[in-house]
Amino acid sequence: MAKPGKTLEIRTSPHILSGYSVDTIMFNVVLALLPITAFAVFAFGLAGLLTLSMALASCVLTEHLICRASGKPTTIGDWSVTITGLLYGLTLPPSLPLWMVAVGGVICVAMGKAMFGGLGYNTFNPALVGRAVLQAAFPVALTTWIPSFGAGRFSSLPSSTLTLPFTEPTVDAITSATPLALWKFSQEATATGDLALGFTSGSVGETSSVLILLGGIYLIARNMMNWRIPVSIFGAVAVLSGALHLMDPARYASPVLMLFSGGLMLGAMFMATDMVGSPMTSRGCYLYGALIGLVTVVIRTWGGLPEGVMYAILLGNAVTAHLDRWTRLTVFGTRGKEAAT
Amino acid sequence: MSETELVSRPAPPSIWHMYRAMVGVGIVCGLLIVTAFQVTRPIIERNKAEALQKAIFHVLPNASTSATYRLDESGGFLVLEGKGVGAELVYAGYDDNHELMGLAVEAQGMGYQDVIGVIYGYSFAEEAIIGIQVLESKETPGLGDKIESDPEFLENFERLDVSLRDDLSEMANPIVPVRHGEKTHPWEVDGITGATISSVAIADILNRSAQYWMPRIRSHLSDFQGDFQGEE
Amino acid sequence: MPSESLWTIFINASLVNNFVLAYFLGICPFLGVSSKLETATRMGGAVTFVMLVSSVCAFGIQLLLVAIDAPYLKLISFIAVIASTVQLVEMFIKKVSPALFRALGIFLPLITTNCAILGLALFQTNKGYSFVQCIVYALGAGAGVTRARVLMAGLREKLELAEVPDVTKGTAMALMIAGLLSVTFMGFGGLGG
Amino acid sequence: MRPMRLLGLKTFRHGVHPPESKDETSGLAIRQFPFAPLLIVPLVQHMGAPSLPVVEEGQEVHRGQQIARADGFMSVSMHAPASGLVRRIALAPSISGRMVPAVYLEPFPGSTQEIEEGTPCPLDTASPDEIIAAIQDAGVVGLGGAAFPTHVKLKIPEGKFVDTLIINGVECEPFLTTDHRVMLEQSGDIFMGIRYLLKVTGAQKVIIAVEANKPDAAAHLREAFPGDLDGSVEVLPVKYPQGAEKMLFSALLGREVPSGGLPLDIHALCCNVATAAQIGHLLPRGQGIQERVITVTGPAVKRKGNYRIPIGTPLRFLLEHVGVEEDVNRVFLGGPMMGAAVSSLEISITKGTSGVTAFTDSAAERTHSQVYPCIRCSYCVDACPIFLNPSLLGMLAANEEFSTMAEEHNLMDCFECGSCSFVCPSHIPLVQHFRAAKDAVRKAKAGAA
Amino acid sequence: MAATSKSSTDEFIKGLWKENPVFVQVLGMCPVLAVSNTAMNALAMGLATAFVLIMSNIAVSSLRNFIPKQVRIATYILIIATFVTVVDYVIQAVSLDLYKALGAFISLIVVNCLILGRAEAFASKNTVARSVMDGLGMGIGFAFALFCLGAVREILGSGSLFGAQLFHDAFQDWVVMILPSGGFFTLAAWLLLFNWLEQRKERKAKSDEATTLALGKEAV
Repeated sequence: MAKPGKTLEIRTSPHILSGYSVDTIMFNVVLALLPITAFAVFAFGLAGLLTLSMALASCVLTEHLICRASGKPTTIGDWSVTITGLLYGLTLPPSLPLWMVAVGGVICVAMGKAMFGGLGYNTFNPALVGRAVLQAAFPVALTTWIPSFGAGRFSSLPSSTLTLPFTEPTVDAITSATPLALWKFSQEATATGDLALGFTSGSVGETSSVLILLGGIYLIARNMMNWRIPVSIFGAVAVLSGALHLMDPARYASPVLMLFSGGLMLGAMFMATDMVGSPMTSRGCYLYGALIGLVTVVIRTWGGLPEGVMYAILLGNAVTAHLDRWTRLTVFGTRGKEAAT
Repeated sequence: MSETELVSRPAPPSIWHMYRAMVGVGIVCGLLIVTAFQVTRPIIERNKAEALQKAIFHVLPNASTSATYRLDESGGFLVLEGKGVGAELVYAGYDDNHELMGLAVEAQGMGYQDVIGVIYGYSFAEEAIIGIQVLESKETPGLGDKIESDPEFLENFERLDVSLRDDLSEMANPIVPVRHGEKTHPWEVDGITGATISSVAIADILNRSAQYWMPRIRSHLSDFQGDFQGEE
Repeated sequence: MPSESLWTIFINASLVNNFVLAYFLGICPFLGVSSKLETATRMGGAVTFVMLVSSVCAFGIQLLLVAIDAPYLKLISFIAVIASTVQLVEMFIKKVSPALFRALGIFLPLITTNCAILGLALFQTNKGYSFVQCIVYALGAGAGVTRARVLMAGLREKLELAEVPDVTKGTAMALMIAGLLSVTFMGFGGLGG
Repeated sequence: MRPMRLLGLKTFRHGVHPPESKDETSGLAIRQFPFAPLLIVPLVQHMGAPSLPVVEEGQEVHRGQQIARADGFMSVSMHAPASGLVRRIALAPSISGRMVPAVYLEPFPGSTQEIEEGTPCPLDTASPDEIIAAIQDAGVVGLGGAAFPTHVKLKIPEGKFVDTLIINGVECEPFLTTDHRVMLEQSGDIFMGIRYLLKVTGAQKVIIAVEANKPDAAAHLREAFPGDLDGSVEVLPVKYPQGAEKMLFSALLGREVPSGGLPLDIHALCCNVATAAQIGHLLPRGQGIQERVITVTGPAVKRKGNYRIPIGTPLRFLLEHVGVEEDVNRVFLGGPMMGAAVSSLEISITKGTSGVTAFTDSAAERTHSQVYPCIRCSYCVDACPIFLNPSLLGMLAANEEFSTMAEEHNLMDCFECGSCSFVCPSHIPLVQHFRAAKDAVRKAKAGAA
Repeated sequence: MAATSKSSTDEFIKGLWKENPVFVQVLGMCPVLAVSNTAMNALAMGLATAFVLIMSNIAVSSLRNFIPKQVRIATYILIIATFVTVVDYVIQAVSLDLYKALGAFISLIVVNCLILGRAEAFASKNTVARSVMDGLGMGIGFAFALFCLGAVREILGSGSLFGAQLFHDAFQDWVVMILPSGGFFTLAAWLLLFNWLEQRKERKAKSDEATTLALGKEAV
């Protein structure tokens, strides 16, 4: 009989783990984003493909180089920067000059993530940090859209895509307004079917609401996403815009348009739910979602910009710490005590 | 200083010392301020007047002299004498032959970021706005601030119709903003793509101001025709 | 007389043209002390209160200065009035509500050199606001300052537990966050229109 | 507060679902385990003062004979697990890593190993105090794992009362099937034990809690439930840590044990099902605990099963007897969620040992060894059965802010169930952090006092 | 007092670099961030502040024995406000456009903590000569820092420096740099640079020390 126990390993309990690991979660988010990415390439052709590739490449490379520079092992293996790169790419206008895409990618990772201490401490969603700073830097380029499903999209590029670095892009002859801009500036509603399936103009990956929903549902089913956040965002947006629409249908957009247009779907499903920047308690998540929904509707309805999801989520990220504090759970057995003191 | 502390502890400085210090310093400071004010005042006032004149001539291209009028309680216009604090002012522009070319009017309203202030020129002959200059704006650089520089946008104001109804009670057509490239009427303002809010704001500011001023000005046209010759 | 509605003034002062994030007024205390939430909230309250009081005072002074035609005394009288207002407020609170004094007291002297207060007085005069407009402006500005502080406090508290790289620790990090907040608040642009 | 329900079954909020891994042993009947050539009976098998030996080196003892007596109230008796010779009374290694006094007993190879009977404690005539004394004499401690002297728990102070007795047959720890088999095979002892417990505590009602993954046990107990007892058998959903006292009270009664308080504060008392069975078995016979049922299982164990094992059996003998894989490198006393890893196989089985699980590296669940930073996924917040924020506590612990953890974030309420570490996708050793932090806080408090 | 002449040069030097009011002490942030959107504005603001700083240092240090402790802060504020008012009118007289660009921030020099700080911490305790040197150093250091910020913001934000176009017409302006957030980012970037330099120096000093130690040991 063997003599067991020559090399016993001592660890403290528990000795088994659930099997989820940071990299598995992150990888699954990437999986959930793949159909959206594929559709984006299908809808915007070469421009979409190049934008996404450049976004991804610049983010991953920046992360790698920063890790190298600070003498730490590279962290691109945990897939988190891949998500950042993909999400960032998906929020960009397809005709954006590639050099701007690259600049934004560096901003995403350097300013949104590395500066705060890397994964786990990136208080603001890195993809949105990059996107927001880029929009502040190049407001015109970031609000110029091309129509989806253009005829020659697989053979030619919008003239702006290959603009030389640091030079101003020439605006293409064929630009197209997003559904939200159409509503905001000329009160034109886009057909619901087009909105849901993504036959509209907009950012590379925000157009197909159906695929975004499917990706989100996959993650929710695998418990890799907090369903409360998208649900309360959608709820808040639907209720608010619904009430406004009922009051004055000509002035205020219908809830359907609000829900299925712009970056709301993508933002609510994949960016507001970024674990690092969202609250930890369930009640906190509901409040967080409601706040994002409210701010989105306010900016879209009364603000200067047609779209406000990005700012709403960044604001949500900023108040997360407070939400966590206010919605702290009552520790088991302290209910009576707190009432007494 | 520790030395002062040692001294001051047992016997704090008398009230007299404090008064002396405060009043002394106060008098010197007051003298300094008033001197600076007196020395610079004429220069500043000249600068301001020059800047205003430049703006008036900019929006009334054919004018070479100008005069300031204020709206009287009676509804008529009088030449401004002294300071125009609290009064509602318009500036009349005259050409080399002392012919009245038009009026320059200041207007302001809310833009994208903050208040936008403009001055625009009104031509009696054309019954239209013939020039505009932004005096004050914090619009987004590169986007909203195109209202100051975008040539296509500024073309709107080479001849923007503000004609009145026959009874001079109100404007025939309000100034309305339209989307870029959709201007069909002379009273429409062709917007700037990507800077919609700012261009709409300009149209609104002009509309509000014109709605207020045009009937008043037209009904007292003769007030500006006086034999007054504007200053160069 | 500016025709802005009270609501516009409030939204602009508190969101669009936030004193801290768009005008950089009161940056020093914003960067310096706001790492504890409770302090941030109280300090915000104190600033708002002083803003309100000094806004009213500044309105009165401006009337007086116009009446005696002495615009050159504006700055000197504003700063003198703000400094003494803070002193008076401090004494008043100490007398009336010791509890409130304990909560706000230590912050009050610091507020004298807070440029947001003087900035408010100067801006409202430049804009030529009426009395009611001034009050709303002060409230909006105070709300904006408080909001910026509270957000900053939460973020910094969170970052205290983070493994922030050595190079970015401290003021540089606070400035970056302020910049990001400022970008975020840009989203509210046009709300006041 | 109303108890929470899940699919119609009462349960507590939060918790986790580790793989149960009970199928391989739950159907195996309890078997008697042979005597090791040398039994090492530690004199510290319970929380409290070590028992005082009443035998001498070289003395012959009978199986069941008292070999050590209680040292004060917070202590219990010890009984000889076999008839044999006391070789020596000396220090022996224990699970905590400390050396503790122990009786080295060499069983007589040819002995019939009959158990010596003492003075019975009849249910009908004995007073509550006499029963409590008898329980102490029988050496009964909580067999669920805590090994808290049972008689101490049963001694109800003046002014307090108990209305409900809960018999804990939940056994939520993965792999273990001890209680499951005891409920199936010793229901008579269990109900006898319940009668003793009801008499001592004065409770009117008894609830036997069984997790839904043991339907046969629940059905059997329901069938055997004596008609004269007021109570029921409740089936609870499968969820970890359903078997923790606090979770049970909250699930069954909707009452929360106050932070820092005792179950008595909510008029309830909880007793493990195996403990009840031991009481019901030992007291009428006047015997003491000299063996207990233990599940020996885990991927590395060849002949898994539920064995009745003499107290003091060395772990090495036990594992050699059941056969283990050669590359076994993790052995736990208890289950994988709360069990303690052993550093040496020279320690022996005690009364608190409810199971022995052994893993090899290849079979170990801990496949991801890389620790990531906390990504605030909130899995741990949703898992913690007492509503702490383990993520925040973990970060505070990393910064050594122990006093903040205790004062502002209720660190001391953590009972180390391991749910947070189990779900953590970043593999942060949260429970380990919390143990260290709690130690530090206790030390600081002791230093201050 | 033999060291006075040498140390007064030091007073001047320290403000430029080692105790730079912006990059090291992080004082007077309000104007630093608000009017540094172009190099011209920044430089004008910097010089205006420097002027007020020097003048108030002179005034405070020469009156330091005349002003009782109890009323010193009030007096200092009075002095500073006076000089600020003077500067305000001078700038208005020189250029209305510049005055418009700087706006109320000139008046806000009054509450710049740098000026009151120097008056209280330095000028009230030192001779006029030393105070002038201190004011010069701090003032020029402040103006220099403002210029650094303004230059970066203007070059990136408008593609020009002091209004002169630097690049080809097609240069894409980084609008964010002229926006408020750009002020925060640029200053943060400068601070990062300074931190990094400082840390590198420290590391180097440490490793040097270690080598000397090691060498010393070897020698023994």
